Amino acid sequence: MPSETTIFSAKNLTCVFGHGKKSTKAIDDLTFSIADQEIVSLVGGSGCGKSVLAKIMLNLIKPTSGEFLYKGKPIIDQRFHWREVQPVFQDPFSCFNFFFTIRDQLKASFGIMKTKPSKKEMEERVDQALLAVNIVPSEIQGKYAFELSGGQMQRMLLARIFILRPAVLIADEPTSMVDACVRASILDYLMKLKKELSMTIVFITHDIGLAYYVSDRIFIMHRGKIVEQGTPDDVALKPKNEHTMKLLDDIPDIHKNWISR
Amino acid sequence: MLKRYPTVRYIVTRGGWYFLTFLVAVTLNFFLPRMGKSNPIDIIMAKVGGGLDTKAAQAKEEAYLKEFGLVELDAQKNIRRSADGKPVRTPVWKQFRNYVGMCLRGDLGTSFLNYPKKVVDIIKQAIPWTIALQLPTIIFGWIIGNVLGALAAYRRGIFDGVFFPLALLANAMPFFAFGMLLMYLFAIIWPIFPAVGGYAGNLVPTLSWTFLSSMAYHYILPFFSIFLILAGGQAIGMRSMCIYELGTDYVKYAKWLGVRENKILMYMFRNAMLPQLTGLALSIGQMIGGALITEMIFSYPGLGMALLTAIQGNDYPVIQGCTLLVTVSVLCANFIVDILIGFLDPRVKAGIAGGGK
Amino acid sequence: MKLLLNLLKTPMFVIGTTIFFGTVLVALFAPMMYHVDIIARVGMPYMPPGKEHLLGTNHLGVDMMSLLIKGLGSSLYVGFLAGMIATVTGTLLGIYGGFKGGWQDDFITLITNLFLVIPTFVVLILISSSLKEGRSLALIAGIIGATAWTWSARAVRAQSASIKSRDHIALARVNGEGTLKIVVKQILPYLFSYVFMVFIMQTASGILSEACISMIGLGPYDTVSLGTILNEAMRNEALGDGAWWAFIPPMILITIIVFALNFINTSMEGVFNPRLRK
Amino acid sequence: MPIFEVDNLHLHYLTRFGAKIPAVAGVTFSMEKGEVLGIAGESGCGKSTLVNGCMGLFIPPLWPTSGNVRVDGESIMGRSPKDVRKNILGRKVAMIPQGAFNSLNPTRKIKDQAADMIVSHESNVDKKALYERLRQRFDLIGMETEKVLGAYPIQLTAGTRQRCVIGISTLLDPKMVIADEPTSALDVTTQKAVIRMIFDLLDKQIFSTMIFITHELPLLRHVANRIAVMYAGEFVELGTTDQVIFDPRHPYTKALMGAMLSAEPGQRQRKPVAIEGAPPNLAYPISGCRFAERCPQVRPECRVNKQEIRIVADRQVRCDYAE
Repeated sequence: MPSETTIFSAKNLTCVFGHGKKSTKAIDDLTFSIADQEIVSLVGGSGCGKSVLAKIMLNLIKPTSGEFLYKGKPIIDQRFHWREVQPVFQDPFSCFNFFFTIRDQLKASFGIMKTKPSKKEMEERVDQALLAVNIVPSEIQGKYAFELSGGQMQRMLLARIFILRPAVLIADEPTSMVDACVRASILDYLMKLKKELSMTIVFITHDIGLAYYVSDRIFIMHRGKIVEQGTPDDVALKPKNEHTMKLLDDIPDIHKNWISR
Repeated sequence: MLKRYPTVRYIVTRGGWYFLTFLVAVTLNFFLPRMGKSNPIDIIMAKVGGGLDTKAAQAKEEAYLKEFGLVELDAQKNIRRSADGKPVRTPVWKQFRNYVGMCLRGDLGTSFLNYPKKVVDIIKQAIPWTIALQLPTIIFGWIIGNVLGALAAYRRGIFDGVFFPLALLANAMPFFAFGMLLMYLFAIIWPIFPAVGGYAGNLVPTLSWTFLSSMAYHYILPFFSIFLILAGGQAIGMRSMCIYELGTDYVKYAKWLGVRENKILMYMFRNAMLPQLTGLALSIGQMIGGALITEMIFSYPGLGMALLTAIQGNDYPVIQGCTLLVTVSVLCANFIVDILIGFLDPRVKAGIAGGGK
Repeated sequence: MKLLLNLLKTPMFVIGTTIFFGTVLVALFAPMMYHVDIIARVGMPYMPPGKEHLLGTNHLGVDMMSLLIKGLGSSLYVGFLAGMIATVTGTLLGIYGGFKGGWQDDFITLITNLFLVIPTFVVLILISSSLKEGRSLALIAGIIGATAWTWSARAVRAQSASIKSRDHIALARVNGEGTLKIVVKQILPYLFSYVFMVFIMQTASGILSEACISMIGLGPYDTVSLGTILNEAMRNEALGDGAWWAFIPPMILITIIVFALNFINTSMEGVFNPRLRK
Repeated sequence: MPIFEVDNLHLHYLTRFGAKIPAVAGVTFSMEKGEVLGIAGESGCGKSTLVNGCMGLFIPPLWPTSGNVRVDGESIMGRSPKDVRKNILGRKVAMIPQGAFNSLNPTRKIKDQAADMIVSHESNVDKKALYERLRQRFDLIGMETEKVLGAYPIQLTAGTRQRCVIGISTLLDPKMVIADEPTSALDVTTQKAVIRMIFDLLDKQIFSTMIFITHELPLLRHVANRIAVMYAGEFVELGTTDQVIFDPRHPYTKALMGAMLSAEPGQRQRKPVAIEGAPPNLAYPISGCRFAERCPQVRPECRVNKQEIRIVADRQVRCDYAE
């Protein structure tokens, strides 16, 4: 039963793109719920519908049919929803406009708040958020997105979350565009967010190792359906569904015999 | 049924689309001359009603009104007039219906200036000249321009450095200005070519050797004035398309494979050509327009000259006839290019085949 | 910004802008320094260039220099106005279609493609010949602009549709920004250089179109433009009489303006589209 | 005798103002028959530049500075571009690029592109025999020959397209194949199929040795016999796969391997090692260790002394303090 402690609950959720013969079901009759302060990973190959589900959670796409509730209520006031639920996207360069400084764009995120803080407070909060992701504010002063590295940009997206302090974070493949050494630091900040702000995190990834590492629960998605869900140990080590097994089998893992010669 | 023949289906759908465009063009051809307060139709109506004209003019204009079904007729096929002698107009929708009917029948009315010559006959006389001048110029200009543009992109260096500004310059010149320049240089200052006409004035059009050679002689200047400008414009587009193609991954891969230079050049040329073909479809109207004005400059006995004479003499039936014809030919050219792209570009072709699913 | 600096380092851009602004300055300030009178017959017909009349006279004995200055102003004005109309209309429709998507986009695309294949030349002739009286310079610019918008709409639509998928637009939405603010802040800056290039091309083609319709005798009735000067010269046997000063100078002016605009456009393309760079 | 040898290779880019930017510095390795060398590194570390160098293909502004590359004992440096094209590219050293979607000419059928490749290297090829040969080869590598050869790239799926690219690249039985992230654009299932096909070719001795470039370390674990880790244009560590993955010695390698996560018991308690900062800009000369600015174990000497390759625990490491 959806209650105050259920963050998202979906019942027979379906999302169809296109119309007529060309239509595709991106999300196919999903029923699930995500509890408060949980880290849930959505894992699946490309085109499994995980990103569409993320956009539905962010209220950027409206589902075609079915019920989707946030804290037991349908999403009516989208501004209210965005105060509570915020994203981190995959490609940090595409997340920032090249025509305004990074700092200005970070400040633009105050726009969603109910009451905008004073100018001074805004500056202070931006500085704090930058320090929280280990960036000296002067380092990015007056800089534009194309002047920073991918790792720095990804941390800017996280800084945005430190500013807004939402209840829920939707992280859509936040580490797939950064190099291996930067990945670890991004994960650190996500854990820090979770701990400091007691957030609920929906983590979307194609890397089951990553999902295993961060999450409390894993949903395996395949062609718009959740084919298996459970704790990381259950899903990743004792899979029951054939799609999960196939996915696990196809992912090269350093400890397994992946390919036979 | 067409589902089983995707190619036919494609041609039919494209054809249908062009027919729709044709109807819109006919509508424009009907309504645009009726804009404005002092539009030609109203003027003619007023003239016929006022009886201020000479008898001859009156007859022509009355014939025009009847032919195009602009006024109500009585049983004797005379114009019905109201009490003050003004002709009674047919409602606009009926006028439009009559007009569309005429267009579809291929009847374009009777000329004012050369009364009672039919517009169709005037056009029939002019059209072979226009086709003879424009078809080869546009096709050759397009091909040569593309080849030169591709060479400039591939060679870069000095060839490109000299060629590119020249092509830009050609692109900046109006067709007719270049025609005037050529005429001034090679017909007036250094009179090696005739300045005007499609053949020497003292000849009668026959299939004789003298006539044909005179025709060829008169052909040269108008040909080059259209050809060079057109080729310049095409070369610029082709050059940038080719530079783009040279940077693509498949060219890089072919180089890695050690594929021969001339093969890579062929890849580049062919793939840059396809968007140029689309470009041709879009710019063919402009080319024909420019070429028509060049015909006017050289008093070439084609459609351009007929149009100019008609504009100067307020010969509305001819103007409307010419514009309709130009529109139809531009639409046809577009249609052909469209179908051609469908066959030449596998990306479009795959789309055609996939559309049948 | 950086790109602007890059532009200023491109010789093509510098040459183009210098020539273009040179002609604009002449059109604006020459009338103050040179007595321009396009009605007075100051000499004999077709007087060759000389001390008294720098560029000779036309078939009526009007000073060519005056005509050229006036004509240059008119042509630039027509080009600018037509370019403005075509660009603004096209950009608005293109952004709306590209950003909105759905049936609105399909409809705009259909209309654009439809009018794209109907030759503008024909539409120009039809409208111009129906407006026998009151064909002012501004009206002609309006007509040209109204026939040329399709091209800019198509170009801008393609661009805005590709920008639409960028994530900063989604981020702006979750920041609570409205559609108008998103278009102004997140899309327009990206399109700006592109729209500017479209504007330059439309201005150039506006100048050429004006010259074309003036050449067939459908030009403005109330003033002279470079096109009408050429038309007059053509009709009054300037070529046959060898009066080169009656048609070569306006021809050069048209060519040089359009050439400069083309130059600016090509250099901008080179800077904004890195693939074309060497 | 090793099949492929790279000897102290230095490459640079020439800027428009005549400045030389070093891109690859002092790379040395050699490869035996049947061996797969994996090269790992972040984007922009010079992997792709090294590839061009290994093929003898120098497209301006890339130029060789010094060093040598030998295939079968025969040097491929300092030859004329025409010679390189005809006798080396595709014949001795072949390339499998990443992103096969754009690597094939969209307006040419697969069989014609494959034919172009053969015709460019051999004179007097009979057309009929040529297509027969293509058919046999595509049958051998387990493709749906009839369907694939007559198709345009757009009609094929991403995986098939990549397998076609592999088929075309290896048509002339090259000695050496360089695969530059050949599976990065594919999903995991297709990736496995493509890798399987590459191994199949290696086992059938269609080519004898391979360099496999990727930033996906778990994949490298299964593909490569030896792994070279590249940082800022240099090899920082070169050893067997097990050595590099399970027992890294260079601080940078340690960081790379530390950030790798896998689904296995106990992983959740481990803390990945994070390295902040960005690689150095090679346009400015660097006197000391190139990794010094980001190294967690940096010492003052590191910023001054140039690090050279030395042998630590049976593998090459470019760090004076590695143990």
